[in-house]
Amino acid sequence: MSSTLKPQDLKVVGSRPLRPDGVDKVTGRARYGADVNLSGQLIGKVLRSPHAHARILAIDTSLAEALPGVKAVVTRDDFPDMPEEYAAAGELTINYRDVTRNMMAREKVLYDGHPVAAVAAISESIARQALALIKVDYEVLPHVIDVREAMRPDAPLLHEAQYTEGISPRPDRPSNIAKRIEFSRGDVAAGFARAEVIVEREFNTQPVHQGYIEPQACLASTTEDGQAELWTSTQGHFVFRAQCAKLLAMEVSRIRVTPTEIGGGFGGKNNIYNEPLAIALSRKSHRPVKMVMSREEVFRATGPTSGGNVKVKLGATKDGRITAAQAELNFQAGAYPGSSVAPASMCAFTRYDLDNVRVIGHDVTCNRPKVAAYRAPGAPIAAFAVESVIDEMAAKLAIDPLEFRLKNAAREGTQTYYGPKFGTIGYVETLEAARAHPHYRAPLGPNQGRGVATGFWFNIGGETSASVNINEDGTVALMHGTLDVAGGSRAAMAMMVAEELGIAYEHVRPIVGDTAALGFNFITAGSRGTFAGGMACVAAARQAIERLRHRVAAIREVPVEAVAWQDGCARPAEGSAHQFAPMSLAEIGRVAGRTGGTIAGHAEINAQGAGPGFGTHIVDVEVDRETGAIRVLRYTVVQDVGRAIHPAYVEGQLQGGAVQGIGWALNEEYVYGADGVLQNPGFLDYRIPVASDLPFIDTVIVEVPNPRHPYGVRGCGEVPIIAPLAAIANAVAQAIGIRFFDLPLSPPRVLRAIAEAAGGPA
Amino acid sequence: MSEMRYAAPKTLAAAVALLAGAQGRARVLAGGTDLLIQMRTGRIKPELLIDIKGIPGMGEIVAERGGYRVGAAVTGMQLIEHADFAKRWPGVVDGVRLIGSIQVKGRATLGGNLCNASPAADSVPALIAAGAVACIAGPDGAREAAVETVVAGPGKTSLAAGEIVTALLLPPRPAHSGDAYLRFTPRSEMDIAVVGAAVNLTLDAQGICTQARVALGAVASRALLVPEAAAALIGTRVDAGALGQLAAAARAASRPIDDKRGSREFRLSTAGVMVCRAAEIALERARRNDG
Amino acid sequence: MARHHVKATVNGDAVEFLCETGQTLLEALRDELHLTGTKEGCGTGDCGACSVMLDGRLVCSCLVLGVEAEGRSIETIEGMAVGEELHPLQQKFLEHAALQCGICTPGILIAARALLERNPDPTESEVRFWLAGNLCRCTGYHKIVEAVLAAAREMRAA
Amino acid sequence: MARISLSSSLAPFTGGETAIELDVANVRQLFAALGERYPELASQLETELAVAIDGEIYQDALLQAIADESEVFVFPKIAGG
Repeated sequence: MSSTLKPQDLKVVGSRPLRPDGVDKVTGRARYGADVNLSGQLIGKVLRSPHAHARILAIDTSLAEALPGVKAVVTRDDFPDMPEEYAAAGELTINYRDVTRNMMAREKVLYDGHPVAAVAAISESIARQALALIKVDYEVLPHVIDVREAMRPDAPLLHEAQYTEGISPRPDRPSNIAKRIEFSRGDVAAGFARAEVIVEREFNTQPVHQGYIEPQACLASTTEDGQAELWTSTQGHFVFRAQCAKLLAMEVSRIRVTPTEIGGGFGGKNNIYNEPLAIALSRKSHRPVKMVMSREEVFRATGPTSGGNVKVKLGATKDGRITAAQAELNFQAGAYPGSSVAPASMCAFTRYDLDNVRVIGHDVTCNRPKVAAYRAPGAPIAAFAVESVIDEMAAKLAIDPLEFRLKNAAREGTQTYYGPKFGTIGYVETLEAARAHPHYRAPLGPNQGRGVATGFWFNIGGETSASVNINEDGTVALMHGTLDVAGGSRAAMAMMVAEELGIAYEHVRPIVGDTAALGFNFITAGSRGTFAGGMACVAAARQAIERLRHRVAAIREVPVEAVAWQDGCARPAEGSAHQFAPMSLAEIGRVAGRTGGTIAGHAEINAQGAGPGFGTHIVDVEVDRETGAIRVLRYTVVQDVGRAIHPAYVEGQLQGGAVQGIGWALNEEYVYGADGVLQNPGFLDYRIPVASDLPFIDTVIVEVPNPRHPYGVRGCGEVPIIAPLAAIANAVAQAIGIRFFDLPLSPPRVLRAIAEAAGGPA
Repeated sequence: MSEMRYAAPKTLAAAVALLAGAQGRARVLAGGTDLLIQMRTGRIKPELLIDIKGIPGMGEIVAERGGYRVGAAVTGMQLIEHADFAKRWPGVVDGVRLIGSIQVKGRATLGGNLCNASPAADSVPALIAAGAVACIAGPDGAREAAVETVVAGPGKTSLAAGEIVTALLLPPRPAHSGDAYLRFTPRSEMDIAVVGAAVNLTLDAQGICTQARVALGAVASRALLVPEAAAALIGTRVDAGALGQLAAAARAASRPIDDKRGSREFRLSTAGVMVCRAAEIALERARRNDG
Repeated sequence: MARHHVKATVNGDAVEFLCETGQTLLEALRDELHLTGTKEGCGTGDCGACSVMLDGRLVCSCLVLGVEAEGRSIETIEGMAVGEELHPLQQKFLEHAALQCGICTPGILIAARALLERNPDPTESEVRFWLAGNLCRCTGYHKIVEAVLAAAREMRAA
Repeated sequence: MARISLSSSLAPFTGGETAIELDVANVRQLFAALGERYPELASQLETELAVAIDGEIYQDALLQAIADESEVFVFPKIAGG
């Protein structure tokens, strides 16, 4: 499908109607994971490891099972072991051997919070008492939290049989380094030899949590004939079904997953946690089992994103042309391999047109929760390092930082170092829009500084299904299977379908179908929702239109070529000899049943042709030199989204993503004690931004349409979180003349640096 | 595990009797904003909760002895909304304003903030600087104690078995007095104080500081009254020189720890900064306040 | 376990429920009274998703015991719209795209209404500080603050 | 013959080879040919790799046609949060 329509042709796309899920959400009607209940349901709770690393010697559940009100207990023994088997499931390829162990520990616990048993009881308090009665004998082992320490040859090993992949010949000693990847292009050594200025720096970032406000919650109900129903808060109900079927050795057809409203995900709800446990407990107890995580469980046991150690070396000529770029990215994967180091390595320098590049990535296991995706997984970590060095290089060359980026910017036809040549992209357009923005020239006060940084994300397509059913009154029931994870894609899809059919948005009612209602859909991730979902909905609408034309041709007894679809009506085609009275969608709907049956359009696609997204951010900060406190004074996000189907919801993505990046830059971090136990598993000490920390976030939507999408959509959800880390660090550097290489920029760190720069202890 | 009971006595005597009778297995429930969290995390497992909010006077703010009697179960929002109290003791209100969110302040009480005995409690340094006195009732009758003597250490008070804090007494206020409380937190709201500083001072007609009390929070195992810091202000115009002495005295008195909320060195340096900024606000308020 | 029999008023209706001493008002509302519009985000008073009015005071229902509700009056999100009529805040949140996932929305609406009842003309800064106890991870607060200010304008004009 | 470029990240599995010419008509045939030529790569092919054919990225598109003289780039699959 290619982009044919111009903005001026559009009636619905580009407008700002109200979201179909809105009224339910402002009245408290909307049902989230924890809001679903069944009669007779039990409450399930998980016993978690108090140790960062330990061998499980024995688990005794007899006392818990004997407690009145306890209906089922499950441990590792209730789940089949899984061999090494890789599958695409969400952010990255997963290995079922690891997935089943992360769901329920087998030989060892690998992090504080690792599940070791689960119970189902008639009340929450009884379930809690039951957990206290389960005896687990541990042999506590030395642990490792920090990625650099985990890479040392003498570090405690999480996986005795893990040999670093991607090195030939295969190493002879096991290692916490699960994988080494390398991307290179050209001759880096020659590039650095030609460089007149070289900047080389090392950066560290902390793991941060997606911080969705709704803890994971699910409800499972199984039957004696082996069927299971699951209600859960997820970014991908089809992928959850596939994983539950695998881990529980069930046929896919026996599991029906109904997605609830999701209270935020950002990548953190791509992966199963309690779902298979709830089904297993329900199978054992013959009762529905509801499992809701506490906030503490969310922090201790669900995926943060990686912390990273990144080394960057950049060379340039005095006139501002980059001659060579090199980086090493070392990412925490947590307890099991599979961090986002690969995509991070692939987009580290991809905003630039470079002849000589070398990027090495290491995926490193350590005693933390297995990382999960978080909005442009890995890219913010890489961009923090690279965009900081780009900024420092521009300063050394005395070139305006946007100008320096423009001199080296990737454009259409630029050969990336990870794969394809770029098609139509809008990076330069975002840089120019930022340079032209009044914010970029506004005056600054003392201790204030301005920083810029840019971000790139690939965006993806993937498997997507949709149905467009023409109702008997001419209204439309739209069912799609790519979840609306709250960005407003339900509205966007209804808008595209209304545009195609030439009817009002209000006449299209979109709903998300469960796993029994539609063909397979990939998770909502990679900024694919409106892109791929839209492609499927448009294809389904176009199929419906074809069927409408054929039906009208039959009713009016004219050849189908004589029937055109326009403004919600079947009309005589322009210049056709066959004239007939036009039929509106309502008229067709009314007679459809009596003229061959109801009319629908369907699409089951694997969307290709995703368009890369680029963004440029400008931020002003003020630093309190006496306390190290950083205040964000002004923030502007400029991003190419291809086309904004619903501009207000696109702005919401840009603002929300930027603020998540601000939290990452300033205060968010995990604090582990020497015992490897997480010390801040709550919103009091894991500090996400609050309303009073922030200014308004200005947005500039740039539209360089993606030629492969019928409306030019690229996707927009992930790019906005990439630039803030470096943009803020660059602004602080301008404000106080000190560059920071470690996040978060928390007041103690900033104050110490200020004191050291002044030549004294803080 | 024995089940937890709940009692809402209507008289102080009944409450004291219940508390004394429970041999330490009971907890007093006022606002509950700390207690419920400690129960949820399993840090405490009381067998009996004694809700004191129904006891007459516990939730009232009354003028008394030229100052105020603030019931132990008075909530943060009640105090913030009491226009005349806020005029007299803006620094105490500064402290109360910083206790959690609006939601938390709708429940959190002054008595609770004191008896929870957190070194970082925001209202406590301000109350100490104000010279507030705690009214205490117990099996052996009633007594009064300076607020700075009530907290013994993290989570520990000097209250005897069966004793309950019933009210806080704020003394009369001379003209040209002003107080202020400032704290440092990483975010603008919703954090626990990394450092808290309260200054209460009185000026004479010439603008010389005649009386002062300075208290610090989160820099030791409990909120500290720092006479040396007050001495740095008394007899001065609270000018740059005095503020320098004040900061030095505050840092000298601080015995902070390293924890997840801040390093020792950070607390030491920030204590000096916060106490000076608080003194400047208190000074401005004292100048404007003609009694 | 022996449970307390509690009588209270919720959104104007007399209600009764049973609860254990340790159960919170939030659990009573959601599990006993089946009013699931009030959400649990943290259970420790740090996120504000469980905000309700208790005798006219904005509180976190996760920090109130169910048994403490005896004889009290509670207002939740379910009581905010009057019949057909959405509260101006609810309407402005829709019009200004001030919600995404919506899990924080009930708590923010209850908190914002409490603000406008005592301060009909708040500044941007007053709105931000009043709502500091209500975490939102989706929106960056921009459109929420705009919607509250817009609702205040409309309510003043009405 | 299509001109096939392998991402440098695959070099450890191909004995360092990153540029070859293959006579393949679609992605499935491409993967089959690569699997035969580089056994160490076989396990990754269908689950972990994407291809760009004349600049267009395809993931999980085994039947996508590859024209003679096409420029094909093979690299790790991309997802997101």
